Amino acid sequence: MGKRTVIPFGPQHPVLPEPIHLDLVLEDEVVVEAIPRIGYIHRGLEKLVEKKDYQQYTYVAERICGICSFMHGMGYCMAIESIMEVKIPERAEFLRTIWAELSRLHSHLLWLGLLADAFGFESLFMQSWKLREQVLDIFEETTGGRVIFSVCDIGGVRKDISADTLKKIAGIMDSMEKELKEISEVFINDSSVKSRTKGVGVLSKQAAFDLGAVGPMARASGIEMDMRTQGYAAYGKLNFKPVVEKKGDCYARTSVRINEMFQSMDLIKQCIAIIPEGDIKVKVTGNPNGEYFTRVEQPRGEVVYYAKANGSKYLDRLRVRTPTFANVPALLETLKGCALADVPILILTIDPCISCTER
Amino acid sequence: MIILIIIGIIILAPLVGGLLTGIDRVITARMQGRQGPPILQPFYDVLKLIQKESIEVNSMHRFYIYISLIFAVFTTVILLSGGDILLAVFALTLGSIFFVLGGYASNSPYSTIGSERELLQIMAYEPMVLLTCVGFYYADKSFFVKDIISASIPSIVYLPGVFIGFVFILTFKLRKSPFDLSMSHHGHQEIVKGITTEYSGRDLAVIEITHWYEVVFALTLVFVFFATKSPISRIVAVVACAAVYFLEIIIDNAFARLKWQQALNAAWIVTGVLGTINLLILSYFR
Amino acid sequence: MGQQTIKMISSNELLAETLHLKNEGYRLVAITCTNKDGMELSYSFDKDYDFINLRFVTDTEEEIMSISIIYPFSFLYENEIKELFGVNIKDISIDFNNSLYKIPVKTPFKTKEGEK
Amino acid sequence: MNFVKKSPWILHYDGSSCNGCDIEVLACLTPLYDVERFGIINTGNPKHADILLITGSVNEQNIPVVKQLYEQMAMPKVVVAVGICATSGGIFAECYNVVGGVDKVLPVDVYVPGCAARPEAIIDGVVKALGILEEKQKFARKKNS
Amino acid sequence: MNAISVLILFPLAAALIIFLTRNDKIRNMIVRICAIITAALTLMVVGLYFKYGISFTFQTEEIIDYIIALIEVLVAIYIIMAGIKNKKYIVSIFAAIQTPLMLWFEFTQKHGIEIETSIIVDKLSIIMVLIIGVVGSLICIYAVGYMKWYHVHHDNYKERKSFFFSILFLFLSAMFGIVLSNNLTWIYFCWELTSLSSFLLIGYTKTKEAKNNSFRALSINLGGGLAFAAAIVFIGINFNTLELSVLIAMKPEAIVLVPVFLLSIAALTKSAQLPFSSWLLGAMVAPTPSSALLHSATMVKAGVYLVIRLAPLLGDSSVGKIVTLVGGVTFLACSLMAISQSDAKKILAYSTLANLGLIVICASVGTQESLWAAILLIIFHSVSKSLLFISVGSIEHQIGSRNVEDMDILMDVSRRLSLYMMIGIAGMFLAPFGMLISKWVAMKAFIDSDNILTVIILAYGSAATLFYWGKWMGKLVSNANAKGIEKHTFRLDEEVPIFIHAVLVVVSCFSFPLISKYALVPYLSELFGNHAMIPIGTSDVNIMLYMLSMLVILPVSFIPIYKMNKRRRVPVYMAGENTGDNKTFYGAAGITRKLELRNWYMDSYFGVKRLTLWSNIITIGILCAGVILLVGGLAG
Amino acid sequence: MSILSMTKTLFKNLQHGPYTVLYPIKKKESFERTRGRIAISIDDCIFCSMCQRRCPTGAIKVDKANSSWSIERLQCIQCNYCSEVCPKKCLTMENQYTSPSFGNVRDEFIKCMNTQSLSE
Repeated sequence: MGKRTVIPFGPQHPVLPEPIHLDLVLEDEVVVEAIPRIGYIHRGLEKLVEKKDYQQYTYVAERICGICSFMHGMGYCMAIESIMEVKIPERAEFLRTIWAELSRLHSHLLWLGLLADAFGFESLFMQSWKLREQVLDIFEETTGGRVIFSVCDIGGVRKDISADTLKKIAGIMDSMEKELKEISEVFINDSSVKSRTKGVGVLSKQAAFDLGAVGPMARASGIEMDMRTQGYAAYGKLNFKPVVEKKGDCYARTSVRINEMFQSMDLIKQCIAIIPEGDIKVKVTGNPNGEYFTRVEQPRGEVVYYAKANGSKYLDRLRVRTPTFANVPALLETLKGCALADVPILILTIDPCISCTER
Repeated sequence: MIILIIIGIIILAPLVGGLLTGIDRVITARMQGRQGPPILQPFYDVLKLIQKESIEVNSMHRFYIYISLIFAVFTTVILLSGGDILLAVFALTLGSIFFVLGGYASNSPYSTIGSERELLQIMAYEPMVLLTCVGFYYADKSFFVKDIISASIPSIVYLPGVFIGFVFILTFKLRKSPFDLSMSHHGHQEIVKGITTEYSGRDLAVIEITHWYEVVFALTLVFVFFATKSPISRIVAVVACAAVYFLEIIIDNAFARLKWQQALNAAWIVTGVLGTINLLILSYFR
Repeated sequence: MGQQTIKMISSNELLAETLHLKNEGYRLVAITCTNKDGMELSYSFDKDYDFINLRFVTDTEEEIMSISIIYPFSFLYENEIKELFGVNIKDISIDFNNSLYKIPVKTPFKTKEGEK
Repeated sequence: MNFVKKSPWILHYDGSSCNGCDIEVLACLTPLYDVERFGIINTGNPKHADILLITGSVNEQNIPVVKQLYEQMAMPKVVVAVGICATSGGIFAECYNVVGGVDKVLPVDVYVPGCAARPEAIIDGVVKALGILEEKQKFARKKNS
Repeated sequence: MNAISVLILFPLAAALIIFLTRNDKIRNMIVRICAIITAALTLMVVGLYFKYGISFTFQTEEIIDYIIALIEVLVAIYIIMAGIKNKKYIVSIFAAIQTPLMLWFEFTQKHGIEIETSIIVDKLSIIMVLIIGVVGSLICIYAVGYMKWYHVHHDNYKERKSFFFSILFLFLSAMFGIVLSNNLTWIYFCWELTSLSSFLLIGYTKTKEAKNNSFRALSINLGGGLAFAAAIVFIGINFNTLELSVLIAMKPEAIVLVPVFLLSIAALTKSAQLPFSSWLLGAMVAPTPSSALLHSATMVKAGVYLVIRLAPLLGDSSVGKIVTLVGGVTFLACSLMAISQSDAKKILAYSTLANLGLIVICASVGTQESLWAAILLIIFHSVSKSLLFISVGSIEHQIGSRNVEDMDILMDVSRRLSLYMMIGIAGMFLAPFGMLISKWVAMKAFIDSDNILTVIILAYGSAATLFYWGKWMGKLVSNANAKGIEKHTFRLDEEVPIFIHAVLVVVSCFSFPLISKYALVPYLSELFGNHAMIPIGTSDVNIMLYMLSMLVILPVSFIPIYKMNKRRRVPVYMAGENTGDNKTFYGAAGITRKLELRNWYMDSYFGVKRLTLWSNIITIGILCAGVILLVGGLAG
Repeated sequence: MSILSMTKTLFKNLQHGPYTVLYPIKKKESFERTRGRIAISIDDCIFCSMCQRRCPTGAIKVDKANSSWSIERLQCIQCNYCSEVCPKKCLTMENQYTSPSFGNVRDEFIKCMNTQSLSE
């Protein structure tokens, strides 16, 4: 008889916000083998392009994932706009950037909270989510939704942000920066937190590349890869550099995300400073015909939208390669040899979005 | 008379324990910037659990936690009626072992892992608990609580190191972060709810009440460190208990949960350093 | 936005081309299948934002070699395409045997709305 | 006294939701909404829970999971469907892998609409569920006596 | 005195008869009867001599000495031959040194040494006789049932049952000899006989492993024997006596400490203390009854018995400190190492080592309280441990494995066996049971004698003890269902001894105040010349008896509750993926997977290899320090 | 090494008091744009069915014959698309969200009569 424990982990499990299943093979508490099973959230929404027209599909795309809802909407709209060769107004580009960065901010704060929760630091979780509520308030004020914004549209955005509100947002960013510093101090310096993240789930630069990791996962391993540098939306007019760390462990990933939050705040302030006046939307008529790959940097990493249209109002094919899908192999790699107590941290460390992954 | 006292202890101890837990929850909530539940919430929880249906996974697993409760009560009675500390500790260990067996008996994955971790925790804190008893004996020449608290000098004067070590392992006993590996009071843990995963209704209420007794047990030991025969010291001791409890709440809220390796290392090293040095010095000057 | 090159190949060149790209230091970004006049498979690669697609058209009969020997993590994409489109991909390093998503409908993307 | 109302414990399961409602359910726990005021604890364990909160629609894979979780809860218990997907399937109702709302497999007691459901709505829903919980408790007692 | 000669000689005769009986059925009957008679004899001797004890010497002592010398020579020749045949020359060398040494002493130096009392029956030896007689005969009966299926399961071993049984009885006789003799040469002779029988029983299966292990056991024990022989020669030449009681009555001067140290070495080897412990672990290849009898309940106790006898000389002396330290290291290291084991017999072996270590500490500290604890430990340990061993033997029969991990189905296979097993384990470490009472007193004794280091060792060791017993118990209570396990009959021959053992474990706990009052306190009072006190207060004893009664009554009182309160039964929580039978779940790729729950072993912390290496180095260091101290003492 | 680095924040919170909005007692004020639920000023409606066609979830039913407009509250995803495409701008998004219910809610509005809601 071996000394190996075999247990199911998920789909319903308190540390998992989303259903995913792992067969964990343990020795004492060391994970020897972790075999995943997904499909609990698979809806088959790519197939919906045949039932919803390309305008309606914007709303479906937004609901691929409730966390980076805006990014999905934007990615989809950009793909269609590229096919239809629509040039959207500059103000819309900036507004999109602001919302996108706010989304990143909220997503990373959410992630920080969940990470804190994963290692049993409840008060830190509460602090992160308390901070996040401020971002959600901005969302609600500017778009009307806390989670799903429904502001991105093919041809621009549906709602404008007034100058007063923009100023207010800049103010909130300043005050948030202070509060974020306070909690990031704990994430970066507290020794009990460090003992749970340092050296956990190390992914070397080579491994990250070989496993096709994207986003903060890759950046924490020293791969400088950030789609925003390609200058879509208003990013070309902004001044920033991708955040890169070398160690490739959970600690590095935490610090990448924390620094990205500060970066996002900075980007938002830059946007507010130079946002031009003007229209927010151009009218889009006709049906798309052609194909295009859009690549957008989501909070979780690079997302690829592939749209193929045939001139009718229904698309031929929409394909979403989400960042979590690309990061799953890296996760499985890091799970091997970790401790059971690290499993939730490692699952979280890729910032999984299973509903994106399975669509 | 003795019987009346014993009955009094049996009834009052969980009330105090429950109230403390309630206060704990409120303070914790406030520290996190939340409103928090009513102070009597733990009692509501337990009463609700008693009213609910109890389901079981097999016929045996509930047996152990009832025994565990009985021994927790037993321990508290021994301690509060001035009995032998060492015997109380042994009885409590017996209770804990039965609790662990309850986890194993369900043969469910997370309970079993919880039991394993609980055993590890017991192994981690047991040396310090024993050394605390030894310390009392060194300081006051007796294992009996009634003798220790009627000494003229409080034991804390002789046992500062042991006291710190004891407060350290109290975190295990009170199931506070960073040492709440086996069963966290917070909802989200990789082993679900550890040993208690399979218990529901009345059985879960029993586990909660057992915990209340344990809280009282733990704080009584803190009390014993400070109490002497003068009444003022008794008040000081109660204040010290409150302070220690508050400290534990802060620690709970300011630490990530550690892994078993770290917990075991920390507990054994603290025991080895603080407990041993304190006792060595004490035995040298004796 | 960077370049978007689409390079048409034939299905039996796939492994050689992929290996070539791998040696050049490209990373596999995605494998996409589109059901239009047969199954159109696009393998997307990226190196420093340089985006290359290998594309060929096949049907559900033809056996396609898995590229999981070159890019091990391609098993997820390939399993998905196999399950949803019914493309016959063989020798996937971790083969879920059409139970990645465990869907009640068999190969839902194989038929198109209205063509049923 | 009926104490079920005073300490409802929740089991949250994510059917196949987009995460929108999930994070709103979690947001209920955080300082701004703090449902622990009502004695609500997110247990994550069916055996301890009184209320099953389901977000997202059900599909072939998670139907047995949902059923099992429901079975493993102790009486009295209620099911609250949170969000449009859980109540009707929502925008994904036409997808091939979506069976529909949760009421296709479990007796849903309270429906919380919204896409995503707002924390306030979720609190309202849980409070409504408490009433049902109390009813069920009374009913069970009557049956026993 | 006749009763005593009968007690020693009867098992010898029984061994001879059994060896010559070839028919299985008849032999089994004879074994049972002889065992019962042995037990009866034991009780009789205890009854006769309990109150006052006696000491006497035989008239025919010289003849006995010659017979002994003759047998010794024969044994030595046998061992030398066996050593040469199997290329284990170290054994031959040891035998070739010590026997001529003893013969030389016997025939040249011994004249003029008068032995006043060669047999002493006091409270301590009565307790030992009781343990040997009762536990030993029960194990002999058990062996009848055990050996029946042993050869059915292991048909590749040659059947030598008559040999096996006769060695068991031979051994009993030798053990009686050790604890009753006062004459050191006699003790030495019996000592060597036990080593020999241990060697023969370990090698019973004649496999390569068994052979190697048996020779290792023999060589280490002969090494100890050599020390013993040297001690005898030293005593005989220097003090002109061969009586143990005379030696003990001396003052702990440097010159006296030399033989004491040598005897302690002999005791440590017999009790398998580190660094001499490897033989006991190897001995686990022997059939379980012999492990129960020799390697836990009795033979290894001979070592600690000797230490207890020597206690007045150890006390504060340097040798005492050395022995305490060795015992302490053994206790701690073996308790920790037991955590990393999964083979039930290995766990029992490590636990035996640890507990022997504890007894050695208690005995060598040498205060009244600690000796009280040491003797109680011997009693409780013998009963509980042999219960555990024979239960494991039967479990192996029932479920076909003695791995602890496989015992999770035991509840299903045999509820009774698992109950016995639980009683045994509880007896080893839980609160109101014997071992813990003794540990408690030991602790108190260490504090009172200012041995703060041993207190700390005890604290850590007990914690580790808790862990491995706890997880084993956990496996026993877990309700995994045993489908497809072929159930075997639980023979009466096996069950009766197990049952009596279990009863003994509980009864001995209830009656320890009596044991203390009537045996220990008088013995210790006499030994220390003052009035000894029972170290535990009456109120505490009462509370403990309450606890014990609760543990007995509570399970019984639960039965009606179970009958009345029926509940809805649901499957265990498996994150929603249970297939419904509590054994399997839907795993990845839709495959049904078996749930497996295993204990922790924490090899990186408690791995045997590393710990053994370090603790061996430390103990060898301690012993070397002892030698240096002694030499220094002699010089100064 | 830094331990207890969270303490500062904890005490700050303790001193500040709870941040909680005591929801059922006190309400958090909603923003002007908050999307709660769709309302119709039925008198302006011309029953063009534009909203029904564009609604991504098919929650809206328009019956020209009976001049009724109805919405399944449990299907509406508050995307605001209907009110954007409405040629008469008679659909508006209210701030107040639909409250939870025990069953399916279908709000039906019939022209010429006052607003009336039926629950099935």
